Amino acid sequence: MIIAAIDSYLEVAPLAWRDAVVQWCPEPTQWLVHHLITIVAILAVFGTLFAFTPLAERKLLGRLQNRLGPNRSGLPWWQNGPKLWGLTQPFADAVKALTKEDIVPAAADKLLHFLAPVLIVAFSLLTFAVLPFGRHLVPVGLDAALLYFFAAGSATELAIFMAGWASRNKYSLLAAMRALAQVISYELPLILSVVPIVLIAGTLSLQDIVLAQGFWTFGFLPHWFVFTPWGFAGFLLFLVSALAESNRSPFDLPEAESELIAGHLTEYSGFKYALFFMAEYFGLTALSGLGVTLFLGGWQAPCAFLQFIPSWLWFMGKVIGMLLLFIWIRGTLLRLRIDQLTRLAWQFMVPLTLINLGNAAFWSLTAGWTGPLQLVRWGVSLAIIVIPFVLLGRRLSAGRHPRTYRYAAS
Amino acid sequence: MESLEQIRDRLLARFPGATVTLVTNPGVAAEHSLLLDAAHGAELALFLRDDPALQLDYCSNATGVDWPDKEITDVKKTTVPDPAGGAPKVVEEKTKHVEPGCLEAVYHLYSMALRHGPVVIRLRTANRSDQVKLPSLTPVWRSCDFQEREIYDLYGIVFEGHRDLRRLLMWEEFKDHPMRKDYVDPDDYEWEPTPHAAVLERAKAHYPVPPAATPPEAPKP
Amino acid sequence: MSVSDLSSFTPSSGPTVRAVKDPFHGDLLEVSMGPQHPSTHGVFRMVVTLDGEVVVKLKPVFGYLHRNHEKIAENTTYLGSMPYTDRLDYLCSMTTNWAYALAVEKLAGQAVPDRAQYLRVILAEMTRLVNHSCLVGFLFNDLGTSFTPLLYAFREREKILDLFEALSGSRMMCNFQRFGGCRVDPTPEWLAAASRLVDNYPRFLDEYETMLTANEIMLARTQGIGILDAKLAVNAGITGPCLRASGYNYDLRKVDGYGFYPRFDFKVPLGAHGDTYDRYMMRILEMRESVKILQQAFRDLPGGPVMDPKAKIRGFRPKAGEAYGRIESPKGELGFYLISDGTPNPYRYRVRPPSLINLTLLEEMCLGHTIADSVVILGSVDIVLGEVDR
Amino acid sequence: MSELPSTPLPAPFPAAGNITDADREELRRHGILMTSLEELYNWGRSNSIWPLQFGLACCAIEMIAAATARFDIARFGAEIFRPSPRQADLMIVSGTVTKKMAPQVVRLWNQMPEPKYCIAMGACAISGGPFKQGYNVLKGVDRFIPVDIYIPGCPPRPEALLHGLMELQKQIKREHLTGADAARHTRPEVPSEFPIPAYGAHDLEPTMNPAVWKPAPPLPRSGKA
Amino acid sequence: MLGSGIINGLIVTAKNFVGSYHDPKRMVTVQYPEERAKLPENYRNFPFLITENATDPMGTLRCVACQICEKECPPQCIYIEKSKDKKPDATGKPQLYPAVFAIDTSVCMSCQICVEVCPFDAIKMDQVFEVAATDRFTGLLLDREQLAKPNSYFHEIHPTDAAEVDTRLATERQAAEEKAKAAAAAKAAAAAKAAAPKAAVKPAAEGGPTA
Repeated sequence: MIIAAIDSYLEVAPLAWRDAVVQWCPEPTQWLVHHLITIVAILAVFGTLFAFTPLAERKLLGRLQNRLGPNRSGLPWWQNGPKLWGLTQPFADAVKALTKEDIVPAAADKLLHFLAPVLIVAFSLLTFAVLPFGRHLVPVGLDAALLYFFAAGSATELAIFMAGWASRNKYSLLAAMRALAQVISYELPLILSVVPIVLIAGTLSLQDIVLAQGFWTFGFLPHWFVFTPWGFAGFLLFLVSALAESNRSPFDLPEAESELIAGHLTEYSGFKYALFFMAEYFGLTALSGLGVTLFLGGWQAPCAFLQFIPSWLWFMGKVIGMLLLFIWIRGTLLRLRIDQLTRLAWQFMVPLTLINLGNAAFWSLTAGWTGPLQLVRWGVSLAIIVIPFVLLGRRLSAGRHPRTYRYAAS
Repeated sequence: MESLEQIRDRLLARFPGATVTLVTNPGVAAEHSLLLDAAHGAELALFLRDDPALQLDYCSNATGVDWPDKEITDVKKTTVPDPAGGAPKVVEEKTKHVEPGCLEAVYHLYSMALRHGPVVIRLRTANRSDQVKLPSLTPVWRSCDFQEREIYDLYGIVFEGHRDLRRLLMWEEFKDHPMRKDYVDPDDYEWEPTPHAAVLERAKAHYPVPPAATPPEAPKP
Repeated sequence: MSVSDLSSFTPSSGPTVRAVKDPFHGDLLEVSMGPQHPSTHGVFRMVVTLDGEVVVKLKPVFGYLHRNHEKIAENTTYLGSMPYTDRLDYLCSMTTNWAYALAVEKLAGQAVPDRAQYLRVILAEMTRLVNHSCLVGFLFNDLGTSFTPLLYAFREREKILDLFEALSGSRMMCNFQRFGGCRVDPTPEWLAAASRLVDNYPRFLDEYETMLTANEIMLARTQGIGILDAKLAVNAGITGPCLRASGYNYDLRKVDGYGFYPRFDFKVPLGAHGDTYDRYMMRILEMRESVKILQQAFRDLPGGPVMDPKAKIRGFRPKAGEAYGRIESPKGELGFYLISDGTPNPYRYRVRPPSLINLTLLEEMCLGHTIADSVVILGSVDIVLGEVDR
Repeated sequence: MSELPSTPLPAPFPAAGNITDADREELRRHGILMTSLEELYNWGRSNSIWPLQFGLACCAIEMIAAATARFDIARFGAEIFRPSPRQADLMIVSGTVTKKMAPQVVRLWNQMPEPKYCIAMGACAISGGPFKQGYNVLKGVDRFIPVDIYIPGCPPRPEALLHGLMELQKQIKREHLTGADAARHTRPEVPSEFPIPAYGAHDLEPTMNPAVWKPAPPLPRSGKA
Repeated sequence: MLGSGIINGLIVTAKNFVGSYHDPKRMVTVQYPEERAKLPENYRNFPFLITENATDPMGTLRCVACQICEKECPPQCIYIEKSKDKKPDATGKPQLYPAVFAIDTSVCMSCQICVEVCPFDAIKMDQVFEVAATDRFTGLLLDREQLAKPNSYFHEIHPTDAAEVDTRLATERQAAEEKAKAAAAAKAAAAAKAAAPKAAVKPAAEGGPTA
């Protein structure tokens, strides 16, 4: 009983705190304070998450590579104090970035060069407005939240193009062109991969989509969309598209360190560079949040009896899990080439997402099948997606396979 | 593989106008070489590459060697009969002459197909100053491409028929040919902490003039 | 391969370049990659002309690490050049040492004891392991991994370097070979540790291959990219794994049989396509053969001195003459051409650098591929700038 | 032996120690706020030294080795090797600087934003090292750009590079933002960009930058033949 | 199937990640400067000079200023000036000593050739590598006083080599002493004979190892 009380309090705690502050303010400013607190809260939470994601990335990559990663930063003002496992590393980086000289190349387009990092952060932050962080925590409860998310999210690529164009650097220009090709190619599979969700859930509101996943079979098998054949396929397709949209390895072509120095970032120094860095991780976090919302049950607990843990903790946990998955992929994979990247999008991802849409339609039509028919439903649905996957995959990798070699004895 | 003498004879038979000389190597390795004349160098090389018995399809190494002008003292001994009827006298007459130096391009050829080699061929320029042209063997063996550019850069041999004869290692504005024996490197010496021999001599020019009075620490035991 | 089709081949005709201004395609973009670029393996520079992302012209520019090795060696004694050879190909100092020692021994007619010959094979093959695993790591870096394969390769490299350090005193600059043998005799503990390491090496290779050889992106990025024709390769003097990846069987360990290589049972892997993937696989397969050679060498290592007692360290003056000694270094044929005039310093000292000559066909290999592929092709050729520019 | 003149050199390899109490007192005199700011600032910069991904020769391999698992320069927060000079704080000159390369090195240094530091790693970068007498070898990178830490060795072990990095961290932690001994980057009159030498017919022109290069005072020696 | 290679790769890196927590083979970082890997005995960095007696380092340098290392040093980083007088060395023989002995560690390439050519075992390779300095000349140009290190230090860093050298030197010393004794005896005998004073002209102890 007490647990339930604490739980229900924790669930609404952020809202309650906000309301307490808002009530304390004079009446005419209440709406403003209400929104400001929301914005500040989002910035604070995800800002902190942003601070630690690169650290986690550096540590995790270190572990993948059999080393430790940053662990010696310690504290300022306490020279020989504890090293704190390097947890203060992001703050050292921030101090350094803030105090670094800002160089604008003489030949650069000064205005665009300045605007690009500002815009990219702004656009990537806008997407957070519609994500349902918890049962009661939805900053803006738009009905067409999904559309808004994609509209705001794809604007970041424009900022990348601005950065590449404004820098007047050949590498930056190449990167800008790559970024455009990449975003145009992957916008389509990204959106198509989430259309099945809209089809099944029957809504564009993210909160309603989460609510549609809030059931459990026997109390511990969650009805998340990822646990259906079409949902799983959709999740994988979404994951690949999200990697491409956020320019992460193996699709980090605009940055392509080994080819284009630092791509569109080549001419950015100091805090402007940090802003790009920030935007990359904000974008990644937002896409993880969307993936979690759409496929992994959002803020829903995986088992019914785990619901006592506040929903926003579940959401954050799942987002962090997704981020770690992205980092793991980055630590393993190599980069595609630009033509292969676009070919993958148009010849593989788009057909598969379309087929998956049909698959979802089938799933939705056969919602009434029960008993042994349920098995048929699963089998057919699996076949609908696996067979095209194998066939398209074969076509995509035609003629490329590990080889055997001959030896000369002399 | 045939001996170098046989190859020479075959070359001479095939190209009657050419001169091919056998240069013996006195060392332990006894890798003798063939000196080809510059005028026929390219044809001779092509023959060496395409001859079915030789098939020297692979030019492993191409390099330059600088042979500076040498002052040679000849000692000429003449026996002068003593007019007085005594024992004939040996008169030594010393004459000095300058043996003109040359720049030399050396190629080490192997056959990958028949797995034999090396056949060493050499080409010499007429002198070291103005007549430094040699035929390029890059059209015969592509592997000479960068190596001939390097020889041009470091020794100053001009290879005629090379498709892209630019300096390879030094910058374009550079004027000298630093691998020549008489090259003097630029004077960027200063006070050297641990100099000796030639370096000390070069560095000394940059030492401050020692004060006339004995410095307090100068006298070394 | 017949010779007649070689003579019809005209290497002087350069690659075709779309130089005309084509209103349909717009202008060409000239990009100077290097000398400071993450993927040029040092201070190599390529002036690349791009049509979109496609390379239509590529001019390599050398000399940014030209540190006058040959000139310095002509002013130094024969022994004094030995530590400089470490710095030629600084990833594999043991083989460069050996190549130089081999050339001087040929020049001076110096014999080498059996144990030293075996030791040289052991160290050269361990160097091959180091070089190839590092190369593969760097290649994957060029392909866009976040250093992970490189760091796995360097993890293994450290183990071998520990052995080199315990034997010769330095991790990279071993300065180990002498004219007439080796400087230090390894202890039994060292040999046991080395043998253990070699026995465990295939496990690392297996893990490495599981991780990347069958990776779909890897296959897509390397197969059919940078194809090198065998005939052209022979004419251009390409040697080592690059040549063998094109299917031409020419390995100096077999051809010249220098050292004690004829005593070992090993095979030479050959590619069929001559593309980047074949060049990568040649390295992996050669490492597996190297492990076999090493196991035989540890088994058969004879006793005795490691240095010819008649060999001279100081006051070494070979008879006047010249010699060209060459070995199969991990990068290709590494040769030393020495002319002695009987003085303590060589009259002419020349290094035949495999890295430089293997770059002869870089432009041909890169044309028509994208800029992303050209860095990978460069990576698969395996160059070390210390040797390219000397 | 006592009659031999004592050497003008200080103790071997003077180690740059931690902040001493005297230093702290000095800091206090600047005022506690300034000191705190200074310490925060110095802490941030010293723990986030991103080197330029820039290898010249043999030492570059040991520099890479310092970033690998055994030595792990990441522990110091310095594993982010930035390929673009715009984002780098530290230039590790790792290897022989040839005369052909020198203009590029100076250009890269000019492209780096302040505050920037330079480590000359290895004999060649310090003085030309074993290749000192070569016609195309610059006798030390400090003829054109200011060097903060010299790490001798040929090549230095990766641990030696880590040691050099720690020395640099200590040096950064001792810097002041104001006062007579303020750090180089805080003083506008101190140049941050240097003239780039041009390729000449025989040598670089000029062969050194007198604003940067201070040749050593010759030691009293008898000067043998 | 498409993707299997990628998944295999992910499994390998995951194995390494998990292994980094429990398997020392997959967590190879040595946390310098707190932890240090043991340097092998053969490790060499810069040369140092051996003195016999730590209390009088300049008086007991083994170096006799023969300048062989200076000549053989490939990068020419050694500078020696001979003394004008002679001092008795360990065997009591009068020898020259280096009045100036400088090594420029900013040029030294750690090749060990000076050690190999030294006939007196006077120069050996040190193992100190933490030598970063802020000044190129005052920090990196080492003179006699900075280079001299006692024989006990040599034993500490290269025990095998040092033991060998000590045995060899001991035998040489013994041989020299015996020779000196024999010579002295001969001299005494000669003096006793009081004839042919020229026999004593040749100093007996000059047959030691020279270049």
